Amino acid sequence: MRARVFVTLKPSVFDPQGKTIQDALHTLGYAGVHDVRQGKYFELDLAAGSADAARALAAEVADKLLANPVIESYRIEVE
Amino acid sequence: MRARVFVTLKPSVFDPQGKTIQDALHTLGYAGVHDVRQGKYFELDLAAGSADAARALAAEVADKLLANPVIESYRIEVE
Amino acid sequence: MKFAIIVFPGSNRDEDARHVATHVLGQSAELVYHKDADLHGADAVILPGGFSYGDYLRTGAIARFSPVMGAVRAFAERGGPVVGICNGFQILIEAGLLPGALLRNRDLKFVCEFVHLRVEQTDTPFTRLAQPGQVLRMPVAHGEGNFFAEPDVLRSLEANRQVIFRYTDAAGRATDAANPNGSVHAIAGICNAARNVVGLMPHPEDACEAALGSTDGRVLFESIVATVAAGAAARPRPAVVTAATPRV
Amino acid sequence: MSRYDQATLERHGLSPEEYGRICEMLGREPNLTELGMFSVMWSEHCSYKSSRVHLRTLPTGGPQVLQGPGENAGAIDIGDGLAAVFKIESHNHPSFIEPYQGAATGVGGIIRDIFTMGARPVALLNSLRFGPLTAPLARRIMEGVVAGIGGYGNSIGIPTVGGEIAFEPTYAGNPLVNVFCLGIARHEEIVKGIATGVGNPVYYVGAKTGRDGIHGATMASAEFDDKSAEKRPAVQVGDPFMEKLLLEACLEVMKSDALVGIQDMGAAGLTCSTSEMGSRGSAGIDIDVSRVPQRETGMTPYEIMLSESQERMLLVAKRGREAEVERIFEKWDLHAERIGEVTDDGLLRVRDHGTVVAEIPDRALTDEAPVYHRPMERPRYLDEVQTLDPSALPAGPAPGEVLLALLGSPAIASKQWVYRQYDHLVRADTLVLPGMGAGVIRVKGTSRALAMSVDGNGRYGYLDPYQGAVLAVAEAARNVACAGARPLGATNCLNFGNPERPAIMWQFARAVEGIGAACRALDVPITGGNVSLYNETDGQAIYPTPVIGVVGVLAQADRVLGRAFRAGGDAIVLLGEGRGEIGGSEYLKTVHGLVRGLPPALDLGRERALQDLLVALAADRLVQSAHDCSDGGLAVAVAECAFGTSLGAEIAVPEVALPGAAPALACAAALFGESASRVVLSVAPASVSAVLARAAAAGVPSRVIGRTGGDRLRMAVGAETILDVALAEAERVWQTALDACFARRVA
Ligand SMILES: Nc1ncnc2c1ncn2[C@@H]1O[C@H](COP(=O)(O)OP(=O)(O)O)[C@@H](O)[C@H]1O
Ligand SMILES: [Mg+2]
Repeated sequence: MRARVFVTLKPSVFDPQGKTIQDALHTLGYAGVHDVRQGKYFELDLAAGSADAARALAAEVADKLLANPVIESYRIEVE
Repeated sequence: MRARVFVTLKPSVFDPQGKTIQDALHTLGYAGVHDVRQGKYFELDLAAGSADAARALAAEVADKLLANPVIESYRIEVE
Repeated sequence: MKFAIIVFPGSNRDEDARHVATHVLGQSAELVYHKDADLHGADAVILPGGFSYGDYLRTGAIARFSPVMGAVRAFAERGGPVVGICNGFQILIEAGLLPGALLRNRDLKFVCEFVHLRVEQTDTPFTRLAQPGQVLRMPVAHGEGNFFAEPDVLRSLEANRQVIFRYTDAAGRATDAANPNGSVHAIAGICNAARNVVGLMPHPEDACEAALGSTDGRVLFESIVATVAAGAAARPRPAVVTAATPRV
Repeated sequence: MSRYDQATLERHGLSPEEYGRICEMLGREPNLTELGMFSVMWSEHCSYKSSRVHLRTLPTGGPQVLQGPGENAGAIDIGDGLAAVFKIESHNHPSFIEPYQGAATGVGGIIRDIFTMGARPVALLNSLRFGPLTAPLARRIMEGVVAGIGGYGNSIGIPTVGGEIAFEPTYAGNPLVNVFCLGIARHEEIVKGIATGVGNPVYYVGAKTGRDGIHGATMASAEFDDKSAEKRPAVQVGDPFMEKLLLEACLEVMKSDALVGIQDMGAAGLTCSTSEMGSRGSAGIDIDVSRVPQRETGMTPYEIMLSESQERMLLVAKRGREAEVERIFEKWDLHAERIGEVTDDGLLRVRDHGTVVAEIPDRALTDEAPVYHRPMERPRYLDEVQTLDPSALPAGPAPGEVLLALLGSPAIASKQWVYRQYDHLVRADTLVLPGMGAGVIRVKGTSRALAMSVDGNGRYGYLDPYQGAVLAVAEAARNVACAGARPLGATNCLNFGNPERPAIMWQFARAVEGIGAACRALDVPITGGNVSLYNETDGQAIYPTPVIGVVGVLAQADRVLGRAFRAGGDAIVLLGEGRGEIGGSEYLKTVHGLVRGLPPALDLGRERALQDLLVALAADRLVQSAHDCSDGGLAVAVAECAFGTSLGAEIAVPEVALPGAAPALACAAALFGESASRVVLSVAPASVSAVLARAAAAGVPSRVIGRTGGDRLRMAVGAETILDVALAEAERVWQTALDACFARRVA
């Protein structure tokens, strides 16, 4: 099964990459892009019997490794 | 409106980061994680009148700045 | 005395640290491979700079699971002096031995240059021979050294005098221009609540010989030697309870 | 009648004649896998078919040479039983297609070439050429290339201690990315890329093989055109972490004495490494591609043999020592896969699950690849561009303005924006920081230091390919000598256009002649290098750009010299003579918008005397600093010596004769002309007479032209002070110019 994990910086954490992209977009004339936040995206190919099992495994892996809870939060989607 | 852009390496392009994470997970005992691919994830806050307009703007921005078309492809979701 | 210098896959300033420990300080040092679960009787531990696991995912994120980290943690809990330099600092943070996080540099670029640091606290095994307020010149070389902590964590770090080094100009003023990476409060290095675990982004090990442009890093390594000689490292220290809850 | 149509052969870059030769060598028609293998090995990139006859003329010998061209890298003796192993390589085309990854994998490739030889890589340099930074594309390429070089070198922990960058419109659609790596080994530790010993196991280790880079080698040998977009999937992603593991594991295996030979898989991948190792050892190699670790499913033998996946090594171990070798790789989390063995039949035999799918004499792919004597013709443009009539030039702006304009031109401006992104200090050996002259590292465990420099000037090459090459060798060696090091050996990267055009081939041949003459005269034999041809966009070739890397040794590391002034009140001494040569100069380009004239003259005998003198003066501690005059001439050189020191300078130089020119132009020529073989020294007052006497004895012109100190740069030609600017202002212009180019984008 496939799980997707989206890791984003918590809102309180400064995001230098998002900020730089936003500035660059404004320079390029995209004033309509109000805010940009950059995160990480993982596609996991999992051995799991059910969507729930896949979600649980992905969450465990995200807690353990993929996200740093001090600065990041994550969201999981299972296909 | 909010658009999400997922940027991933094209399937044929080697993803050393995903590979290294996968190896680490195996070492940690997660044999059930068969494959990991890492990508980038952007949340854009856009001024757009419709979902279609938001999608078009996000695509333009992705083409221009967020994705490197030589090695990456992207997907957009509009909320 | 004997230093243990931990070699993770991707460590690259391990030899620099060993060179200082042995050739500059005349002490003994052993490179301890990360798969080793034992510190071989070392008196102090250095987690060196580099790109452990390529710094893929997040700096230090994978290295913290190495077998040797159990021994490092136990050594730290016994009060042994542990210092993480650059990638070593990042690993200590990911391992929860130090609070906060290290984000990408403000301008998103790797930065290698000489900077100035002000020594804020001298009651750590790494700074005991330095003068309070002393300004040291040494290089930084990193892409992710932008120290961040949530406001409450930051407050407790300051309140408990856990900020050990700040980026300043040569005159000791913490200006924006003197901050190479955007670190909050110009923080260049911190210690844990028990004060025996120190992490910093700059590289004192590359600033210990006149031929390399600065000898200011020596005082930090000499402090460790003095600490060990004083037997302080062996004595358990009272744990200080703080608001900073390190990640485990 | 061939089993392949014209289009298939063309796609493989093979001419009908070449195909005929292949059939002759095999005694049959090749199958498709074999055709692919010939295609990559006979590509210009791998076979050097156009350049070989010329490269043969280069001086490659000398008592200091431990390994000349032909191996993965050259080696010279640096004393104390140690060798410096070094080479330069280009990654131009990949860096245009994907700047970050192209440059990063270029660095990865050259590092592998060095540790393949048993040497620990300890320093990197790079030589870069881009279009003018006024164009967004040029900025994007440069930003990506610099980040890519840093991204790879920083991660693996090898300091990038120097390099050079120039900007010309000719490189806008074809940037040059030449990377140099140097390693150190004990003499007896040098390992070769050789396969011997029937039955010895052949191992594959490193990253898994994917479809990336297939046809990469042929791509590098084809001109760019609008269709190059279609080849884009050929981009490879570098994995410096994998390479760091490979580096440590390979060096450990080499120490074990269980190894026969080793080679990296670069261009032409498995095909190149197997056939080259076999032919060097006069042996055969028998491998089974089904045992090659694969990243993708369904790969054909053709794809596996041609893949250019990065971070892979091929090695031959001693039979019976397999377990030892495998254990070392396991320690570093690498898995060494046994894919075949050495045979005695001189054949490269490729199997797939046991079935033979290709069988080619390995020499047919390597030594017996075609060699061409391509037609040559002196290009017609030369007559036109070599003429320069000074009397037709306007006087130009005031010298003070000229100096500031030159200091603010990206070619001359501080490169800190670049090298700040490179870890130039890791390993704790860097004695001279980037931007201060040659890169200098100490050799731990000895009293020695190594100095190295890469140089080349495309404008000079364009105006006179022979002279451009001579000047490049001389400048690289002079930079090394300015650090106080004796130049001992050289490597070269030859960046040219399409060799099938006689004018380009003529440029190439002349440049090689120039390199040969200069290397002979300066006693810096060529120990290796790289040729990059087909550097063209839409039929327009780049300036002929030979880039030379020179390596030298300082017996006493503590005698090393930098370019910066050290004390106020020191004498400024000029070695060599200014003749007001402005042909091809930065002055002529920046101020008058011209790339014309003849490059500066150079007397190789005098150049040699100058360099010998520099080494002796440094060894005897007679000078405080040394800096050669190059882009921007004497005025820029003096300004650069002052930067970072808070010490100004006051100099006066003689007038030069520039027939027909306005007097103001002649003055400018005296300050900004680029006459070769000149060095600016600062000398403590007590040593001045000794320095002048030593110079006189060596036959090197010398004179005190001024003194250090004050807060201005003041320059006189003849009796008249014609330039007087505040040091702080000059330094600000120089220091901020490059940052400003890149700030423009976001601001
Ligand atoms: N310009 C040159 N001058 C001298 N030797 C050269 C030159 N170009 C290439 N060589 C030599 O030819 C051999 C093959 O070079 P190359 O194909 O670049 O090696 P590889 O691809 O294995 O790194 C090397 O030994 C190299 O040093
Ligand atoms: Mg090679």
